Amino acid sequence: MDAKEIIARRVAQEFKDGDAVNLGIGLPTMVPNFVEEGVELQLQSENGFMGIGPEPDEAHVDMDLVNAGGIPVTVVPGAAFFDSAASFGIIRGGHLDATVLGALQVDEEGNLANWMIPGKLVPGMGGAMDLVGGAKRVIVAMTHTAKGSPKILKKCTLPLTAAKKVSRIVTEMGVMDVTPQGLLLIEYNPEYTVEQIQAATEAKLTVSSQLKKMF
Amino acid sequence: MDAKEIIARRVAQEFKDGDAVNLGIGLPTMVPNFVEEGVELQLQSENGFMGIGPEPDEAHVDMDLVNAGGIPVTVVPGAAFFDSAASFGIIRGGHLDATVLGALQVDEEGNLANWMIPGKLVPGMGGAMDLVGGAKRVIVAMTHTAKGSPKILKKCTLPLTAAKKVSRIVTEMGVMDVTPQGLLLIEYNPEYTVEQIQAATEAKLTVSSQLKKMF
Amino acid sequence: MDKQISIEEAVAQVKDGMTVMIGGFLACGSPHRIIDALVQKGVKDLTIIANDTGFIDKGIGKLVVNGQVKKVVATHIGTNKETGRLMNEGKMEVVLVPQGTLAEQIRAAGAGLGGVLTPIGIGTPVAEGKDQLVIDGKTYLLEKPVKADIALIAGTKVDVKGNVFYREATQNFNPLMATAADLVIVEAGEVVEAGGIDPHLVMTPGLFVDYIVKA
Amino acid sequence: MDKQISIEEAVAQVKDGMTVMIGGFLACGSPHRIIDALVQKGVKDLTIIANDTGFIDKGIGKLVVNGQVKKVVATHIGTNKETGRLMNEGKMEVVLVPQGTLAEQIRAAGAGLGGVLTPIGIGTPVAEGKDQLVIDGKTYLLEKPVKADIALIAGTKVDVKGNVFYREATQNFNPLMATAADLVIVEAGEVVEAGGIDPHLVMTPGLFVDYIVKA
Repeated sequence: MDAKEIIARRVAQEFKDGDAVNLGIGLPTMVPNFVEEGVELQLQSENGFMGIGPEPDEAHVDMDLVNAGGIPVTVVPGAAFFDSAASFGIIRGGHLDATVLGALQVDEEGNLANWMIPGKLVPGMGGAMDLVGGAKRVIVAMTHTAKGSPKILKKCTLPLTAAKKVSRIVTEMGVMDVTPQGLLLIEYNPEYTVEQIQAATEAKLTVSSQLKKMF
Repeated sequence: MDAKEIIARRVAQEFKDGDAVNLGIGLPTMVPNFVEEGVELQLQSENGFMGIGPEPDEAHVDMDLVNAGGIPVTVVPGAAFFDSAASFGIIRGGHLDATVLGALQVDEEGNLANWMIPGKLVPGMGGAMDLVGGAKRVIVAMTHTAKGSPKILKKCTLPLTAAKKVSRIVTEMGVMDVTPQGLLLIEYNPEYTVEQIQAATEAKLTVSSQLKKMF
Repeated sequence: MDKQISIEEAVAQVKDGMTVMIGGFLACGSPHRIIDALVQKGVKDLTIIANDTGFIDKGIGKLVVNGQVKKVVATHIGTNKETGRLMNEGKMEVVLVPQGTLAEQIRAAGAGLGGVLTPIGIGTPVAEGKDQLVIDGKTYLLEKPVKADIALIAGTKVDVKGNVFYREATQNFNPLMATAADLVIVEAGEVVEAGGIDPHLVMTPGLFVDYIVKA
Repeated sequence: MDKQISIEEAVAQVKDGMTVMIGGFLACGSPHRIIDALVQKGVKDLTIIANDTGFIDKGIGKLVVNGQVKKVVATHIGTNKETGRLMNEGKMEVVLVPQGTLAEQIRAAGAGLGGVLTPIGIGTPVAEGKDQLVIDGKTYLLEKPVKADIALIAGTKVDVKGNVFYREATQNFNPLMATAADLVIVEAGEVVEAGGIDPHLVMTPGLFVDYIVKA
């Protein structure tokens, strides 16, 4: 099981039946493959619908029906189409149970940076600022480090996507909650020791008294 | 021809084909009966649609389709239904070419009062404040006096519906425009003399050099 | 995730003293069965937010007549003499709001916005005691978001996921209220399976709806 | 009141230096035929307001690649490398806006509101230089309305009155932009008679649309 699959599998456990969720581009879109039997998520596509279904086979590609990454999808029975103002009313208004996004950096205060590297890469925030600012829970799903460098920092150095909004961080090494006292390691991947996880993390990790294995 | 019909006939001349118009309850709803051949108005019902059609006969009454006065109506081909926010987006956003409303009082500055008589009658403003504030043109359509008392005043004494928004006043006696210099009488009903019209009006009327007959 | 409940379960959610939004426009598009059950149950001291107070024998008016309402926030009360009488006798508080403003205030609450900046009401009693902002040379009133403990709405057709289709003019405030309350109950003219409503015709996405009651 | 014009007449409306809104999300729901004609015509110094700048060979991106754009207001430019290059070389101004904010700014302009009070962007570069208001203890950014000289939108089905139906995810910014420009041109996948669209499926009422061009 590669890192991405570990992360997606673990994030999939965060949800209960009926949760309304927006999944960021990339790794987060793998999450629905791993939700348990009986849990049906209401997946939002911020470009304008609730009820994302599986990707279509080539014969059923419909370019009027793409997700926020521009990739053709389908909708499940009971979907709903709407415009961008309604879509972000859902997001900003706190009607999503959770959003799952990747990050360039996240820090011990729950700050998140994932939309630009000044002078280098400026793709824009798209819907990320609204999603992080508006969803009831913000789950960061990412590999623990980037080319060996920590992404979980004491303080983000890149321009923020939103301040103090991250609830939980899921990586291939473990699961960390953002608390008023900083980051709390609540689960770990038994392939790593707590010391190894801390070594890959710039922020100080407090180890939960109920620490358990991710799997 | 009674006073109301005179007024409605004259107001009907204000429009060109395709104009989007909201007609207040009462007298204004008579206007469409008098628009000339070839002029089709887009009539808004602020409770949620464009394209009001004629009243249905009894067999076709549908209580899901009522106008803002709660009276069953029909819709024309090419109508559109929407919610109250969209409806007042149209109104407040300046997308109506005109609104036609009655008034308790109107004054020489274009102020309008038509929603309450303190301590006596307080029906509420409904959509009137938005309509008067938002429409491109506000046409007051009313009888010139109330039981002999002037309704066209130097200054409204009742709480305002909106300040300085009235464009034109149409009564059974004449047609007056609100200008920076006060009220300009541009048309008169030949059944009255200009002196009689002024006598029935508290505000000073300036007589247009192009004064003409209403009919 | 079955959202269907009985009428008894529905009215049990409404407790004395709660703030309750009720959809409809002059009783068109109101949840009549729930209103009748609330009258029967006798829950009291309610604050009602609605376009109007209907009629003495129809719609929201029944709650007013039955003395169950402490306060009304509405745009128009003229069709229910009892509302005016209780207001004038000081037995019920009435706050009158321009219709477009009330629609936006409810929308703002649902969409996570801090308020509404509207030109409507400037120079009228509506502006009294409220902050005004000058933006690019034009003056706007700051109107605060309006939310409720419960929204009671009515839909023509509702699927089991809570997606709602409103027919003709029954939409009005219903879709807005569905976004702005802690708990949302829809009275359904018809309940259908997921997929039973064309996703283009869904006017309230199911994620906003907590419970469904058959009308 | 025939709103249908030729593609030549449509692009003739777009003049050098104009501010132009263009609908679509990653080229889904964009007016492709009008864009291509604008590229051919070579109109220049445009300010483009759109969700994104599409791709180098598809959608709005073609105008960027062809050097016709002076300034872009968008939420995301990552799918068109040319936008980033021109920005970094100082040859084109780019203003990045959170997606929900841009949607509300356009809606506010169309709905006659003075601005948008949003919590999104606080603590990020988006907030720099903008007014902040504290309302009931929470801080909001004041984002100004966004309007344009022309909106170029795309609809799946349009009736001769200008009523527009958007299929699936093609809605996105199109209905918002239709409310916020001095002139609105819709590129119609199909043009039908008045009454050819179910009034419940009209997502842009015809009064917003000035001209129709067949795709």
